[in-house]
Amino acid sequence: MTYSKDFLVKVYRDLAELRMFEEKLVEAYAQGKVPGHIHSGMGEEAVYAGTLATTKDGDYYKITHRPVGAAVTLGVSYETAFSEAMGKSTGNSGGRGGINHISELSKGMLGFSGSLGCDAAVGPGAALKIKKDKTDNIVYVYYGDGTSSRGPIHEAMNLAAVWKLPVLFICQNNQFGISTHISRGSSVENPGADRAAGYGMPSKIVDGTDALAVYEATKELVDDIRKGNGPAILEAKAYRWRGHFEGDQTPYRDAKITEEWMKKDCVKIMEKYLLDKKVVTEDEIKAINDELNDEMNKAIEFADNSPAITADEIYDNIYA
Amino acid sequence: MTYSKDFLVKVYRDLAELRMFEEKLVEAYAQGKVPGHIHSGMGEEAVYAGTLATTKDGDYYKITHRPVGAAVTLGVSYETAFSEAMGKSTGNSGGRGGINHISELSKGMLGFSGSLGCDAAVGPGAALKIKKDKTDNIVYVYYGDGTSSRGPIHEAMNLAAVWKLPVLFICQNNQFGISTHISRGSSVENPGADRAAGYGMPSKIVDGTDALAVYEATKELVDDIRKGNGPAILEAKAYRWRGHFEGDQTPYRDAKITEEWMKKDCVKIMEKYLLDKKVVTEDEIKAINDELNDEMNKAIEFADNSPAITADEIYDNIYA
Amino acid sequence: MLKTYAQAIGDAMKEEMRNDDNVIVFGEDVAEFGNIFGITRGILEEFGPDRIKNTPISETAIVGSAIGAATVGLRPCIELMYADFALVAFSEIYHSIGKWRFLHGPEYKLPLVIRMAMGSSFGAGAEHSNCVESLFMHAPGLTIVSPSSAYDAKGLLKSAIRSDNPVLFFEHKQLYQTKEEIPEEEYTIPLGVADIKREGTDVTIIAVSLMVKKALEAAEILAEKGISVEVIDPRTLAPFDKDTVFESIRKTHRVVVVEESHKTGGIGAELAAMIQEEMYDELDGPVVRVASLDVPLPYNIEMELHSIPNAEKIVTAVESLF
Amino acid sequence: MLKTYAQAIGDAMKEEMRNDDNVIVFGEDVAEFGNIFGITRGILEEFGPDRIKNTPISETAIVGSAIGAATVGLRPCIELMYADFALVAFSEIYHSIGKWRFLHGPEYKLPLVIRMAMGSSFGAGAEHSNCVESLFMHAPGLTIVSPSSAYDAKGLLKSAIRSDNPVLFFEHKQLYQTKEEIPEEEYTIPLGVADIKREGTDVTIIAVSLMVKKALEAAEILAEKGISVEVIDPRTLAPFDKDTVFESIRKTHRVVVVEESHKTGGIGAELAAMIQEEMYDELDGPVVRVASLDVPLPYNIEMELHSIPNAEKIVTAVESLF
Ligand SMILES: Cc1ncc(C[n+]2csc(CCOP(=O)(O)OP(=O)(O)O)c2C)c(N)n1
Ligand SMILES: Cc1ncc(C[n+]2csc(CCOP(=O)(O)OP(=O)(O)O)c2C)c(N)n1
Ligand SMILES: [Mg+2]
Ligand SMILES: [Mg+2]
Repeated sequence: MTYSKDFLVKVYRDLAELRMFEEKLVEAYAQGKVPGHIHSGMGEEAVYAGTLATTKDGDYYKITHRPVGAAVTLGVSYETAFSEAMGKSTGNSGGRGGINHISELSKGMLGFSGSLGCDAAVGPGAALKIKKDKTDNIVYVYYGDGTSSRGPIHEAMNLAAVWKLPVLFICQNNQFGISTHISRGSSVENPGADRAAGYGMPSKIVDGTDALAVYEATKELVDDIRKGNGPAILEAKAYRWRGHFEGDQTPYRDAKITEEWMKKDCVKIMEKYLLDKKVVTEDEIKAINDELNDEMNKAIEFADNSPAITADEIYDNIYA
Repeated sequence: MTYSKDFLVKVYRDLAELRMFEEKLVEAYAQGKVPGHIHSGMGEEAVYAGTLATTKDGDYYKITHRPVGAAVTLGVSYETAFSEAMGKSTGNSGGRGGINHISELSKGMLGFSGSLGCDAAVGPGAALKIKKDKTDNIVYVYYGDGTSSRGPIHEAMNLAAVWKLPVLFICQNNQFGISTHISRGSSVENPGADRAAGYGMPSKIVDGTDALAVYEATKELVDDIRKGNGPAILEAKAYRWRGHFEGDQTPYRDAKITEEWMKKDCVKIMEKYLLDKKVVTEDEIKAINDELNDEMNKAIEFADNSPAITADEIYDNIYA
Repeated sequence: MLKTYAQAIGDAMKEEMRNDDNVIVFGEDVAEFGNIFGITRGILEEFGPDRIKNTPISETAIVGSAIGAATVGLRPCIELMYADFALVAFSEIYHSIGKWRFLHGPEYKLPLVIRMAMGSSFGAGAEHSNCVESLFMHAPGLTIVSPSSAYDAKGLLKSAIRSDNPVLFFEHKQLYQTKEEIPEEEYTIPLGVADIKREGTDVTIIAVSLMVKKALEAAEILAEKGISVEVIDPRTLAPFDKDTVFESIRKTHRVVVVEESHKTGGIGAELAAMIQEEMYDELDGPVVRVASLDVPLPYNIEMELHSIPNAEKIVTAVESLF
Repeated sequence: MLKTYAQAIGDAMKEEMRNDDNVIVFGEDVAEFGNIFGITRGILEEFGPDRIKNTPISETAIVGSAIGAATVGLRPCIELMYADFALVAFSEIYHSIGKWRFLHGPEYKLPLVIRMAMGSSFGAGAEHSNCVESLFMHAPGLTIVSPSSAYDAKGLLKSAIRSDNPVLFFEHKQLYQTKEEIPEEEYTIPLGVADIKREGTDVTIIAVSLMVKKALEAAEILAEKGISVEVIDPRTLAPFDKDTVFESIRKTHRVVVVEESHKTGGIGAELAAMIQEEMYDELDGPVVRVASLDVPLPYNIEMELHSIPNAEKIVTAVESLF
């Protein structure tokens, strides 16, 4: 495929932005600014950058706990995202929901659930609205390799397929559900793609460290879905670089394998591609990253200086 | 395959017994002797008669609400079964559980759940005991075509496959879940077999009105499971002759198709086979049926004359 | 017009579907079959297959997709058949629905209704007879409606469908065929407002769903014995109309709560605890609970009837307060 | 020896696994990783992969297979990680486990334990912090244990594993690292027996799990103010030890219930309702509840702390009774 410079730079920027967001989050967490647990998605950014290069206005998204930075790829402001992660009133839910609920409806985000898989059918549900409106929009539903074993995933896929809904299920196969390797969590090698036939859906498996490969595979499936041909599954293989949560020393896996995977750095791969093909210069790369760095630092400062909600306000968003 | 007379007569007897049990149940229900709802399994008897011809001592079973008479095929006495169906103290749970819980542990029955699918993993659980004991026993887990869409079915199958447990899942595809044809309840034509590959399991589809065909297909899968090769799925296609429950006038389906299916009467098919091959005489057939009829009538009378438990006794079987 | 509770519910759905084409219906066997109790009959014919759909047997997907649909502006009025099956989608209802707005921010609202048929019905057994409202009362964010009559059911369901908040709507199987006069003209009943089903001065009975009928029977018997009973139907269990109840207690000083769920941890647990905590000085005795026994509901019909409340048990409970 | 609550639980499992080779352990991340809190560390090494297994992320299958295993004579001691996730297997626990024996007859028993980590833990948020014991108290047939100390946790878990009845075992995350002297020699604590954690004469505080610690703090403060507090830890919520509680009430005539779940429909709802119903004449005031606010637990830590009970709130509640 041939790409425009704009397109390639946008994909690169999305990758760099997501990586940086994840880095800043880890840093803020280490500084004690972020409560609870975070789940770093470093190493898996291309799954989002690649798939989300296929979207159009009016599409909907159901993301996951890893990487939550995907919210900024979808357009949530850094201020909002970091504020929510830091539990501040300036976050999208005012710090009520927190790190796993950085979500903005105006950006097409449907929200997500801390009980894995319980939100899988939210995608098919939103797709009913698309069907009613007779647009060619679609819903992107992300889920992990580990989560593929949960019942609601099965129910959501079957429902989407029976009703021929415009939904793309994206299995982010980072090979682990906490400490459990996918070979012990799933009965098949490809917990996304190998199940597609069982719902009469098409599927593709793609290298989740190569954003353009992800884009191309997604595009094929998405074009088909937009035509009204019903749901599909994309499985993207990547690797979780860090522990499941910060502090996890990953005693359950071979550090050498992790090192190998870290060489397949999706941001670097894209950077190299852009430089090799002379799409951008080193300076341009640096400018992009500097700008991101600046803006994110400002956003973190903003979040840091934002207040928490007050005791009375915790009742505010329960009933509409 | 060649069969001994004993074997063939046993399969025939199981079919005739199950059919008659279901007939008597419908009759007793019409007479107001059975509370709640019953789900007649007429037309589907060969699925049980055929699969259960492959069992050996020490195997376990998780049956379904249709036909509950499968409990007698597994050895529960007519007295116990009818008593439970009629809510009497002489039933297995003393009429506490009722029609959908006719179950005897000493016959290998694991019990079942009125919330469809919630009992699917009970089979894999029992299989852990078989593994511990290192026998070549297996667990038979039955479920309906409609139930195939429930999440716990997915979780149970994946677990059984990951742990390579000796479980045969039997999808009783009678083409309907209440009023919903399988084409609207499932995204694939064969909701049992078409999903097997998604768990790395072998599978077979068989005509569920032909007891010997069911037996042969089951036997192949079961032999493999007993060798330690892990779980499998058998899908048997039959048709629900009567309404979902008594009183259901089946406005949602074409009576002509029902008539066609009723010509494929699994009991008559087996009877004809036995007579054509001269395995038995008409007199022998009659003798078998007369004996069944006699015994069941006596059992119903016994149940009829049995008392209900008393108010104090309802607390008895809550805690061990 | 005289209508059954079942018809009143069906009518409410149809009227709201005419009012607003964002209202859609899905669930198991709701389309051609018109639901296993006949409630949704006629909807398919009038509104077509885009507005009412049979689902697979997939309760988590039914509830989950209602969340998604409601998030983006549809108004799903879904059904889970038996209320017992709400438990297979418990996390979706308890964690997701109840907390969706709180967790994601005020842009998010969930205008959805989950209809369920509950209660004992002569041998349906321990997994098809449960009254589970109390389990959901513990969840912040839910509106819980449990109507006791055809008139109320219609007016409350219409309000539920119009509500921008998620509503659990519990229908009692034994009420489906009960009839009541329903006005020709449109009406709604506000959520969160209790109704005094009978006025009285000596004791307040708070009764829910079918138990309102039993309480009214008991009130008749007690009237003959010279005890004047006020029967209050909360209609909405969450949010709960304390005002109406407290006003009654200020008059009667005695309270009995009647419900069909198990006694331990039931509706009466919360109401008794709350009332004695907030109205202690007004009470002349304990808040007494009449509820189902703490046993799985037995299949045998005699034992089933023995396990659930009836007028006689209510009379005894009331008399214990004098 | 001084042991943490976490170690005490791990020790109980290991001892029982040594005692009886039918005891098996499975759940998410319990094997190599030793569970996300380190509780099951060392079990894989000692007992091997046939006795302890990681499962897929499949809570209904975890619970469902425990039912099957227990039915045929194994004694599974399984885990669901966060107690919040019990809600995704709610039907399996509530309908199936609680009713299995009742429904199928006395041949059937379910010697199984479900371990879960519950409670607030500094920003874990609304879906990883819930205390959900009260939801299960409504279910007939379950035994519910919620220990407040390392010593109790060990003795109770050993009894739970030996019990022929299904037990839900709730562990509080904030207690995991608390230490207590644990005897070298084997001991068990019977299920269904409350423990008086502090004797007193003026008021009875019934406190559950971590709230026992908060209640003891409050008792100290109140002692200085001249109020003598008796703190009772029920340890087992079902079956509930009424005797110990009632005896205390006969002495103090005042009761406060402290729990971490939401107030509405929580543990205190049942206990307050039951106590005022059965001990009305002994009470000098209402049974007062101290519980978490009826809001999804906020992520922001200040707001989280604001939402749950602490010693100060308990002191205020007790003082309201004088
Ligand atoms: C229903 C449920 N069970 C368990 C968990 C705990 N949990 C949180 S993340 C996680 C692993 C998920 O694995 P995967 O889906 O592969 O996503 P990843 O974390 O690898 O991105 C688990 C088990 C949960 N949140 N919800
Ligand atoms: C979780 C759950 N949802 C719905 C029901 C109601 N229900 C009872 S039988 C049935 C149809 C089941 O279809 P299938 O699995 O094909 O079995 P069949 O009745 O055809 O034998 C349904 C929906 C139930 N019992 N449990
Ligand atoms: Mg993963
Ligand atoms: Mg069927």
